[in-house]
Amino acid sequence: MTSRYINIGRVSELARSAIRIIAPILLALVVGGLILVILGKDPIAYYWYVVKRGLLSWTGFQATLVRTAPLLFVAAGLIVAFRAGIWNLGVDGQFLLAAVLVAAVGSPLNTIIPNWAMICICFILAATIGAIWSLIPAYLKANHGVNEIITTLMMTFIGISLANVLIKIPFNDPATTVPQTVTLAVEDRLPRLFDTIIHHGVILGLLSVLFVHFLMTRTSFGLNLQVVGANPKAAVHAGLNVRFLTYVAFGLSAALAGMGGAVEILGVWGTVRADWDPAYGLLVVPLVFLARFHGIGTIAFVLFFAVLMIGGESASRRLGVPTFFVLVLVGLLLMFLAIVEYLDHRWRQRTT
Amino acid sequence: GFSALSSAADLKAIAVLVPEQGTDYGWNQQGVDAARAVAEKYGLEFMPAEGLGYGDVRPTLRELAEEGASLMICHASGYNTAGPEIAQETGVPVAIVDTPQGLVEGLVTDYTLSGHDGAYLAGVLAAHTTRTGSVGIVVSGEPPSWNSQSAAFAMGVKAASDSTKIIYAVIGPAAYGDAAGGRRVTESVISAGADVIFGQGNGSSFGMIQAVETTKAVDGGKVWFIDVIGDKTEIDKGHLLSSVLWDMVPVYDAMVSDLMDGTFGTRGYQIGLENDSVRLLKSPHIPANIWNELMDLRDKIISGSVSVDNISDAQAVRALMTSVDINEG
Amino acid sequence: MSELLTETFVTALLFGSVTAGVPLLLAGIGEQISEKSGVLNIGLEGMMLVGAYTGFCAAYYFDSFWLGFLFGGLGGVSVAMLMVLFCVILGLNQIVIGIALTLGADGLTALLHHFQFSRTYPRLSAVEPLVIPVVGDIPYLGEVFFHRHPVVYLAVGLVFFLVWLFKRTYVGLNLQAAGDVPAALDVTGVSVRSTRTWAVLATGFLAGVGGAFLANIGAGIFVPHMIHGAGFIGIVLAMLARGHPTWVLYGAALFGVSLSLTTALQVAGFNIPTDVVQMLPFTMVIVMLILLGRNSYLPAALALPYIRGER
Amino acid sequence: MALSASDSKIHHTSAIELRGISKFFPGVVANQDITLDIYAGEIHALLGENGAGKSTLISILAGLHRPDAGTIIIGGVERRLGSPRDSLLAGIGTVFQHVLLAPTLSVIENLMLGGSWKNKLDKESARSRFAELCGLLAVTIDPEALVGSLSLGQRQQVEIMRALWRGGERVLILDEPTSMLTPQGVIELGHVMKRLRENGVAIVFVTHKLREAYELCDRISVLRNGAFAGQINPDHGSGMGEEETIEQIIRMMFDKEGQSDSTVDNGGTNVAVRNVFADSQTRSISVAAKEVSTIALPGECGLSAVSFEVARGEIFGIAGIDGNGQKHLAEVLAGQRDLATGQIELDGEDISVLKVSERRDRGFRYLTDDRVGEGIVSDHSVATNLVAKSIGENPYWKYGFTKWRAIFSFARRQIKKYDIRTPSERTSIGRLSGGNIQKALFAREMDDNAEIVLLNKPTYGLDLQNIASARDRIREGASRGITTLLISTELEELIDLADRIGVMYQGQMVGIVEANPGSENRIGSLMTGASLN
Ligand SMILES: Nc1ncnc2c1ncn2[C@@H]1O[C@H](COP(=O)(O)OP(=O)(O)OP(=O)(O)O)[C@@H](O)[C@H]1O
Ligand SMILES: Nc1ncnc2c1ncn2[C@@H]1O[C@H](COP(=O)(O)OP(=O)(O)OP(=O)(O)O)[C@@H](O)[C@H]1O
Ligand SMILES: [Mg+2]
Ligand SMILES: [Mg+2]
Repeated sequence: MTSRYINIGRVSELARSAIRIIAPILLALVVGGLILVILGKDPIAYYWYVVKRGLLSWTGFQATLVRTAPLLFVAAGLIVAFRAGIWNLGVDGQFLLAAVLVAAVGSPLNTIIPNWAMICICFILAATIGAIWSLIPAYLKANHGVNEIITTLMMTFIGISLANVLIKIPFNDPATTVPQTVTLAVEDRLPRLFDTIIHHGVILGLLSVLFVHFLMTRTSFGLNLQVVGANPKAAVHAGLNVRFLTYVAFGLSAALAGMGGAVEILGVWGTVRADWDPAYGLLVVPLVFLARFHGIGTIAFVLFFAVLMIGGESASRRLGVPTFFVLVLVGLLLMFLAIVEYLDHRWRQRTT
Repeated sequence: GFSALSSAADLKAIAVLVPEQGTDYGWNQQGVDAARAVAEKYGLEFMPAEGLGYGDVRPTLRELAEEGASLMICHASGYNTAGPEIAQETGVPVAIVDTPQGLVEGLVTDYTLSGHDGAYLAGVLAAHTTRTGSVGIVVSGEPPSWNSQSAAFAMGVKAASDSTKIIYAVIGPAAYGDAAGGRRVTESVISAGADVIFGQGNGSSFGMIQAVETTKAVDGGKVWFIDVIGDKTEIDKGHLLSSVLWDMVPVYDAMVSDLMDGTFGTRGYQIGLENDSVRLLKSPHIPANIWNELMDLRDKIISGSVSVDNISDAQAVRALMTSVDINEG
Repeated sequence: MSELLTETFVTALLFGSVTAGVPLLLAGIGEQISEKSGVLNIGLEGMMLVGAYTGFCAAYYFDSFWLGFLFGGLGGVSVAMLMVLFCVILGLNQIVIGIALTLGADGLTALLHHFQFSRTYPRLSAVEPLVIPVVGDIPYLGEVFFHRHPVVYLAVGLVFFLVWLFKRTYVGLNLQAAGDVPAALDVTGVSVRSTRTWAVLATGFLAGVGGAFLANIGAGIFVPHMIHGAGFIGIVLAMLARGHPTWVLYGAALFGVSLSLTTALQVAGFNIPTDVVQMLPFTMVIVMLILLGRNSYLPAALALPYIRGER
Repeated sequence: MALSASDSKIHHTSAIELRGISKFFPGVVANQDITLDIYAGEIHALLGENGAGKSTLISILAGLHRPDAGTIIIGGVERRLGSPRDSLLAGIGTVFQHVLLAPTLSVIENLMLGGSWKNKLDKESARSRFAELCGLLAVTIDPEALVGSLSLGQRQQVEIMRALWRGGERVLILDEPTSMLTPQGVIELGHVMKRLRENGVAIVFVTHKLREAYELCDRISVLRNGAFAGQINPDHGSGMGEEETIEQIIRMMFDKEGQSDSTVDNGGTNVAVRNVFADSQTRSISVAAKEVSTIALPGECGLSAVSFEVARGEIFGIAGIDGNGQKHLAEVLAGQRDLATGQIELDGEDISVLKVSERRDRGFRYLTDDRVGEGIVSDHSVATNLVAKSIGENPYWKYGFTKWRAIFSFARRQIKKYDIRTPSERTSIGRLSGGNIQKALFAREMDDNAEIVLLNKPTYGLDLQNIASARDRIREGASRGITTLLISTELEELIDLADRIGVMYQGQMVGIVEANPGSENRIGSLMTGASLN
């Protein structure tokens, strides 16, 4: 190009971004630490317990990995939607309903067909339920341009209530006094890796994120979705079938969220209790944004926050800090990480 | 690993897991305090795990097991799937609630707490106290333990005076912490005529109390509140007529001793009037004569001459309420 | 049941609906302001929570509902300031910050409650209503609508004030332009930043007052997590209203009524699970959307940070 | 040059003095040490090729960008233009290259924007003000119409009104204001500018039409590669005729001798008018519109029974004042809009129901005039945008897998071939200069498989060298047998390129005229509907 197009080297990009990541996290921890000090607790001890339990101790680390499984599926779903410019904030409803149906059919099926078949069917079922639950928002967006933030939020509210109705009436297990579905026996759940408590769902979760990352960044289908997401008018102009793609993006996203529900039930719970709503979406949505929809980044963030959840619970218990503090810490970290994202983004812009 | 535990020496620590902080003058607090008391009694280490919420407690259970808990009390109906699983996995004895059929020798025991006998007494008390001829039941949700008490309360009311109306209202799903909802619903119930409110619900019960304190009964008079599980006398403003107190110390105590005798998991545990693990709170607002009558009734129940059936099914509970009769008629 | 549904009872029900509706109304119109200016404020729930906490503290310690609302508003504003700093000034991702603020506020208020109130659970006395003469005597409605704390009248008045503000003032024009094509506002010499700042602060204040109302008048006490999703309902209402404050009013009314409908049905003895009734309002809205199928107007630059000169 | 500038200062008072202004963007030096005086009461043309840095300089004057170096002196005192407000307060009014209006606000509301929020909205006085400005610019626009419903040309006029509305009492800056205007509109604008000049307003005028610059402007400054390349005073150009002057400008702009005739002379006097029209009957009809009508939303201009036929290899011009149905016509032909009645034929086959992609497969190409709106995905890379219309097709996709390497190298080739000025093929296209975006779009449509190309204002925003090359490509394509439909508001261009010209007026094709220099007036009267009444 012309002489005036300067070439800025990638010099020490790693170092820079490393600092960019570390500094704000430290800041967040310092602020959190101050709160602990005010509560008269020892911040260092607290953080040490968090790391020790969530990361360093083998059993704790297993717990962390297990916790990531549903988060990863939800994240995968969100990556698809967000890259396609669809703000699917309804993953929780899709997740929960799928979970309920999986729990309801899981153990009955297991009595009539082999375990592996039951598991496959449950995943397919979960995906289908999730997709179905995204149908109305998809229709309203594709055909009437109704903003999906509203509709997906509402479908989640409805979904949570509906899940309760299902659990309390049709799927209620008469054997238990508390309203919950039948329970899938431990040995019939997702097989575990070797003799750990880590079930295969964790691996599936990782794969699902990597898969959608590849799908969205390395295939024509993904690029089509991205174009639709970035500028629908341009998509129409380029001759893309925007409606169809919208349905597909919604369906895929919700299906993955639903499979997240399946993994949580088949891997950990074996049953769903009335009024259960882990609301993983609320945590994963910001993480996916922070990773700028990048698969690897998302995995890293999910792992980080899983450590925090598992470790934080333990640390709070040991130091007698109310568990609410973990929420505060999560909030702080998200905020400061948002600053990381921002600085990093600006810097990238300056270099490309 | 339960034979290893069959002598007192091997008992080291008791852990108790509760969904909210043990400061609610109710379910969580009673559980934590009782476990602490028992731990002290036997000189055991006490491992409280509060505010775990209703999510997955398996990680916490595993960790407690690792840290050498000899008994893990899962003090929430939400934990009674996870509890036994981890007991099997780790071999550490676990106690769960509301699952009488779930006993496993040496590993899993159950304590199904229901203050229904006490609630029956409360119902009688309410029937004697009401001026308007209507009493109300407000619950935050419909778990079995709530239900059985609602039913018993209703039966008590009817037993004392058949004409008394019983107004039943659930705040809403998962409304355990919905104080505003508690107040709103209670106010409606009061203005539907009730002047005695039997309230069950954790955070939301403070909303109910608030309503009772700030709303006049339809006759312009004072509204009374009957609480459950905990003793809110400390924070009462003169409306706390009574409370169906639950005392879990005897239950946990029995568990520990069974653990020592190696009989753990062979029987479930209840609370009841006989050992005062269920009892009515005697507030100064209860006239002596009524109190004596209640105490007689208590003895009859203990002796079995009066029996209160334990109804825990939501539909059955609603069937007992006045409004439904009217509906059917 | 007929004998149960007395005037007092029906009145109490409707009274309850209004009480339940007002926080949604305040939060909803608040959200609408910042959305008009292009800021999608997902932190509404957090602002309400903090408002509920600070509002309750003020009302309790100063023993004044008015101060309660004032400090509730300020509590909301304090959260809104973070939103302004991060999203309007730095231009960080609004959804991330919004959720972060909500989670953080949830934890923090619960924490404060734990150390401050969890042994005493202080409660406020009943609020003294300001009875509007004449209309206050109308059977049923009189008490429901006109035996109220003045803040209720203000909240409703605010709706119509906003209608006027949006349509007839520069502030309204600026808000709309800022949410639509910020650059178009910027080049006319009006700072997009301060437009959005003021909008978000206004949102914070209203959400805070809404939270305070929920705590002080709705419950009369503060307990953790007490907002219970009202903030998210507020967001939905604001978006559904497509820029019409009056629609938020209708929406809030709908929700209020549906809430006490639950109670009414139970007290009347209809055996409908509460969950089903809870689904009603949203289901109604969805059905309406499908039937009317009008595409929802949302500001073009909603949730997009504005950086001057950015290409 | 510098000399002429300094000595002329003696008898001119400077409205604005730029001293060593520089502006750097990621990977680009947009302005480099620019020193320039703008005198009060002059019309000062700012010329330069696409990407030369004109808009950037203007953004700096408008307070949208802070210069990285240099100072700005206004009325003798150094001023810091930190925000658009500062610039307005300094008496600078600006018309931006890409229209900046709020589509959901009405015209009048857009014009009122910017009053202090403390004052009350006074629509009445605003309307009267609006009326007189309409008179001044000789335009008729409904003040209550939503800007979103206006044609780009009308929007540009609103934009000009806004610049006159407030600010601009010292300096009025117009960045390619005529790009979307009709000849008539340009003339009116010229009158306005002259009148303002009489009142001592300094006017900075960016255009790519050298003749405009020559006729209107007192002085002409040229930017090249972001730096000041020189200055000319047409009137002082003692003895230097128009052609010479333009020669000299071109030399400055491109740092080379103006080569082919068409490069120098974009004045439409190109004699080589190909006359395929005569024998076009004998040739096969490539595209035909039959009684095509569309449904128009309020504010739009639909089509009513438009019919025409275009022979293979013919260049069919479509003239008309902007907003007379060209948009609908283009979209209907491209398949982006359903037609209400009538049909469209491709090689005699009815394609009315075919989708955009299907028409594309048949070799149909559509270059939109809504560059930023629907042309590009602005935060995706130049490379992605270059292939955006052929996603999934070989050779850049195999079995649906993207071969980014291939795409990037293809992009690099296109960038070279079409001389798109960008730091790299990975730069997000939105950051390119207006003209360079246009080049990229042009490159995307003019691929080898194109058989029918529909070009909507293909050269708007291009500098004349690019215009020249674009026109050459169009001609060359036609000679290869590509059927070309050329929508333009510039008669000169149409007459230069087209074989026949259909004239649009209020959604109808009011006439089809053979294109030769003589037919200008005929077309002009058709465009204004004069010939109808
Ligand atoms: N005190 C305020 N209350 C409400 N909105 C305000 C306030 N101050 C500013 N705004 C909003 O911010 C926008 C931009 O602020 P800005 O400072 O540019 O206002 P302005 O029009 O310049 O008035 P002034 O400069 O006199 O304050 C205003 O148009 C208004 O919408
Ligand atoms: N905000 C920006 N970010 C990055 N690069 C920019 C930005 N604005 C301008 N540029 C770059 O600066 C250079 C000059 O752009 P500018 O728009 O000033 O050219 P121009 O003379 O107006 O061209 P045209 O005649 O096509 O409008 C271009 O290479 C463009 O890519
Ligand atoms: Mg100002
Ligand atoms: Mg330009």
